[in-house]
Amino acid sequence: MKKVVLVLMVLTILGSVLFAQASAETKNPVLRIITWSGYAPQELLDKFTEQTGYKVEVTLSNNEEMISKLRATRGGGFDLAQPSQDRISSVVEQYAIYQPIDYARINTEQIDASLLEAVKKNTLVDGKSYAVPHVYGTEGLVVNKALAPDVKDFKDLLDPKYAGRVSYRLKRPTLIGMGFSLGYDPFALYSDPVAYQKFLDEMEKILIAGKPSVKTYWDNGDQLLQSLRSEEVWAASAWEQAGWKLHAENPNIDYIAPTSGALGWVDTFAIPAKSENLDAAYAYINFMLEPENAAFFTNRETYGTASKDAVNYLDPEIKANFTRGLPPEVLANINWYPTVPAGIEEMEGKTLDKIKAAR
Amino acid sequence: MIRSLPSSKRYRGGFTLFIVLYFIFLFAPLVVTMVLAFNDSMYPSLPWQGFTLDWFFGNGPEKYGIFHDQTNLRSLYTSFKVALAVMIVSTFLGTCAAFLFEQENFRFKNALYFLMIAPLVIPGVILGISILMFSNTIGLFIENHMNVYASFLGPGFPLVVLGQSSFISTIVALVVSARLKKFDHTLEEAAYNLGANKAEVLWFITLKYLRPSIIGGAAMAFLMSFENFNTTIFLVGSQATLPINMYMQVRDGSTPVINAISFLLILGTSIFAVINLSKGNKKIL
Amino acid sequence: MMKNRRHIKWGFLFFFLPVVLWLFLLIVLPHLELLRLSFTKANTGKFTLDNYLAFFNEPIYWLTFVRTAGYSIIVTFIVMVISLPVSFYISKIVKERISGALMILILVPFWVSELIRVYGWMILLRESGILNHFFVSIGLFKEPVEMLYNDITMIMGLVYTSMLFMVVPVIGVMDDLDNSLIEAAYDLGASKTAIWRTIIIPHCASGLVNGGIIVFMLVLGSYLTPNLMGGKNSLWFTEQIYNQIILYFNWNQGAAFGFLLLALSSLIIWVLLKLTKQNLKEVVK
Amino acid sequence: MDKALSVQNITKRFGDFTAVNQVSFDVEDGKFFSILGPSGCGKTTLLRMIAGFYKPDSGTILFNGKNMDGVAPNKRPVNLVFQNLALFPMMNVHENIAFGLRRRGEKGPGVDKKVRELLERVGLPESGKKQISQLSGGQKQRIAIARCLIMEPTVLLLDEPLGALDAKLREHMKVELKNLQSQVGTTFVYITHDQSEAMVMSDMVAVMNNGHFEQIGTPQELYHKPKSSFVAQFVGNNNKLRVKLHADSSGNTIARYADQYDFKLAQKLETANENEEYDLFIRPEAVIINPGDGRENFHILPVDVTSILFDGGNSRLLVQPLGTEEELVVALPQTREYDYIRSKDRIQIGWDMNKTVCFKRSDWKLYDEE
Repeated sequence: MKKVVLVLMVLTILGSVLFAQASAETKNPVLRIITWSGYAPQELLDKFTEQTGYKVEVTLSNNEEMISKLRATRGGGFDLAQPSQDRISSVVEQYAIYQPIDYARINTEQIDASLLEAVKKNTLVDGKSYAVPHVYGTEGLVVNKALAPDVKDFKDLLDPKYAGRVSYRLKRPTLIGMGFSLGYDPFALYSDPVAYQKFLDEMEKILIAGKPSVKTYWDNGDQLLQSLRSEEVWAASAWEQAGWKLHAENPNIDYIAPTSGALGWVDTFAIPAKSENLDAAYAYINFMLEPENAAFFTNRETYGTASKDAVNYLDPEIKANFTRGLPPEVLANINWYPTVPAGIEEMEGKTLDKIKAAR
Repeated sequence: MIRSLPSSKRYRGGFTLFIVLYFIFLFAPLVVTMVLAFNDSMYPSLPWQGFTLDWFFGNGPEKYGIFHDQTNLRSLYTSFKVALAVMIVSTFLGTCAAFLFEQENFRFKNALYFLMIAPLVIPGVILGISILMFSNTIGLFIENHMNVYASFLGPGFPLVVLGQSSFISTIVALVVSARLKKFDHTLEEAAYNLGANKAEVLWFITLKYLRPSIIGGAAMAFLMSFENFNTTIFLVGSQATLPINMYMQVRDGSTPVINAISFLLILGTSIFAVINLSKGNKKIL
Repeated sequence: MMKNRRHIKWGFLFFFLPVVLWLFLLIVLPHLELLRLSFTKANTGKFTLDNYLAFFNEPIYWLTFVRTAGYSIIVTFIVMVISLPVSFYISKIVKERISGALMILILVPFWVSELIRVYGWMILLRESGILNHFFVSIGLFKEPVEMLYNDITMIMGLVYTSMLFMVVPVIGVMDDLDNSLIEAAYDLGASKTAIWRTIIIPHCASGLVNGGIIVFMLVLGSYLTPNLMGGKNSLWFTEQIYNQIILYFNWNQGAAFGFLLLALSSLIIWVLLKLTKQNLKEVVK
Repeated sequence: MDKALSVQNITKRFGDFTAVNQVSFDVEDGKFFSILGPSGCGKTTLLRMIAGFYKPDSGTILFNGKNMDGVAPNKRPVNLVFQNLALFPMMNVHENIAFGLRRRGEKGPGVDKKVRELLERVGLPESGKKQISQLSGGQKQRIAIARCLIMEPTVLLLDEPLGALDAKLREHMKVELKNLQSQVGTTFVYITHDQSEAMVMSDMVAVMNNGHFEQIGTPQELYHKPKSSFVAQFVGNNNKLRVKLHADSSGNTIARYADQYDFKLAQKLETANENEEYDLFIRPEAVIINPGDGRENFHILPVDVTSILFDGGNSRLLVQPLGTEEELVVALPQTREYDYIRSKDRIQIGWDMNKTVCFKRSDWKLYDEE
């Protein structure tokens, strides 16, 4: 009998302590970040904690989930987010989930000025900007040159020659990349829903027709890397990071910028509307953009950084990646994502569903 | 046919073979997952690159073993916290429900009983989204009318606990009811007759009798919460539970640290299972 | 029992209030909110039928829906067919000591998160996976074959993940089956098939229906397995709900889908119960 | 002398059904009192009212003169041995017995001592550590009684506690229970449907039927002087002859059996209607086989022997009176005197008219119960 009482008491105490802790944690000097996998390497977090005393809690996510989560919390629950720059202004207008950035608190001279200006311009809502650039990259092709030498552009992924050896994501970048490579300008059609729908219908037909070449529509990085590494897949649309990672293991595999232009994205720092730890958030932004730290990140993840002087700290083979994969003529040809107007994603979603379900 | 009846050798052999295959089917993926936790490779797949314990104890820079992987450790801790809280909440609710439906009579009892078993036939995804939307609506209302930000109504720890408890409580209730049904009420009367008051009867007789089923129900609640994905995915906030966190990792490219976690989980639950079952609770469900 | 009137009230309320709060706050109201949202227009909040019309006007949605339901029924049926002999073996054929051990073995894998199990299967089945290695090395296959990403694999995965919830209830009823019934039938000259058809399966009906409902619900509402193992053609309805809510931010459409799934699952279970002349209240016992 | 238990005009209804109807009785201190009746007669309801689990609709219950109205079951000086014993399976023997004392707030070595004493008294020392499931039926019985006796109740109620035991053990326990009662001197109120249990153990027996008491008396009184048809049939074995009454010229009451046999009765009964049906009762052991002629006040009946039931000291003949389809039971003394009787023989039986009792027919059947 006494045992039961004891156990129950322990449980109650434990329970209440845990609950108390759960609620207390929000007041702790903790910075809650929602970001992409790999964007917050453990070494940098440790260093940040050491320098500032703030502990960091990382939640892995992607653009869509970031928006959904923040929408459901009405901009709370996290202190810092890292959405892509094209996914900010429309959700700010719709759900008001971010707060404007106080650029006075940002150490702007360590940021690439043109990138900063572009991001400021793209995230402008009611005269205020909502983001600071952090990482940029491109989506192009990762090709096993020995097995699929002829893949040069997104449209080559539809080639029946490579039946069952091709993989791409069933997400909007695929629609847009294919669009560019087939001679459309999807971004120009954004403003005209009717025309955009027409474009999507075209893409639907083309991608359904191209289904036999697809091994699987990858939707996680693991899946993509494994199938390319094992040579189950010969060509895929993916980020340069995947290509470069694999290139280090197998020189046959590399990232190729499509002839119609790679798709360029910029991931940013944005502060949720109900961030509870602004000081830490700003400190973290400045910390991550310090050249040394930014270079550490790039060396690890191989993505480009918005930190101006990081290039001085890059490993030679990482630098080589950039000169090989993203030379100036490729950079000039990049199709940068403009802001996504509301409603477009739903149209795209329907098209993607139809493609997936089609036989 | 059965133990006591004769049957041909072929029949018996065939049957045994079927069962052996079944168990291979059951355990193959687990064994593979566990073995690959010791693969000295950066990827959780073949080929075998040699044996290593790095995915348990490695401390960077290349390989972060599970014991140094802050994100995974934190999500493990979160899962424990959630499971413990769900266990407490749903054991309490489930036991209350068992008493209510087995021992009391009231109007609309049948309707309420039906509501109680409804979560069994509601897909977890729908429980998740409906609770998310409901709490969001309330949260918006509070925010707009009272100008207070009710953070506990957004995705996060409290919502995960409530969401999981909403259906786990039903399961606990069924487990406890099953035993309460067999309870001989003259035991209560005997205790009254010997001078016990209502509280003493509840504590010394009824609850004591129910103890195995309450413990069993609590254990089930803990495990079900620990591995829940479908409901949690919609309700989780900044603190991801282990299954959610693992899903995110698999999605974005993982290392055999996933296998190491799986190894520990399989080991842990197996030990737990054996202890629980060897105590004679044959029926877990 | 002679009860003091006030005592009855207190005891009753102690059980009644938590249960009612649970059922209303976590089940009834959220689903009413879900229903309300499914009938309102995104952003404007006006009444609309569009969310439901979108479902019926768009073949892709209801095709996914039909597909999901169809596969769920197939999976449930396969699970039933496999579970019967397995439970029979455990409950009636092996010695009792072994049967306890087998029971533990059966339960262990299911206490490991669904994600880990699916992950294990992926390691086994992929083109560069272990089974392919094995088959190629023994010369069965000339070159590796992709076994993942098709409907059959997905069905197998779903069978795997939901197996337990059939085996346990069926073993439960099988244990209650008096051996002497089988002996009597055997003694009266019944063949094995006749014994199965006339004695064992009818006796197990309640367990089968019970397990069937749980398996069906789990499969219908599962997200991970179809998502990770399914092929390039396979879209599961829960995925649609997830996509609507998480990816396209269209909560109202998602709510309508959620409600349709709920209606569908209720309908199928209702039909199943009618067909087997069972009653939900009895079945969940 | 004090009345340990006094029940006055107690009534309990469940909806339209009256389970206990205006029952009154007193039990003297230290007596073994039994309530005997078929199942469904209301005896369990009565017992539960005494224990306090039911609240009577009317009437009062007094223990040692103290009114129990409104006193909760856990506050009454009475303990109940349940039909299924209701031993707590989650406690061992010692804890079971000590349960009541602990609820009363007793602590320390005193409790252990009392438990040990009581275990010894019921003949089960050393079994304190045993689990309930390790006990045999008879041992459980004794533990259940010990658990109540330790409370030193004014009255100990027993609800058919021997019901679950097998026949041999039941015989044994009857004696043991009676001895135990006289040893401890506690007042026992025992309910049962088994007349033999009631007769063997009790000082006083109340026969209950349809919610009321038919008769209260010592076992001997009930057996020899039943006051109703019900008691005559329920207590002990009895042959029942369906008769019609009329008065003869000298005013004697004559019972006519099977339209051909006339039996003069010792009782005088009102015979308003010649067709009114009566039952004449005669105990099997009062029947004499082949009595011969010339006895005074004696009834003679020719019968065919249908079968001989040999059962040692309890052997009987089944006989069929000539011209009827009925069957009577006759005790067959094993004195070897009647060894010549064979099945299908025609013999005569007879009995002293003072050994019969006659009651108006009541539509009550003994054997559709149980």
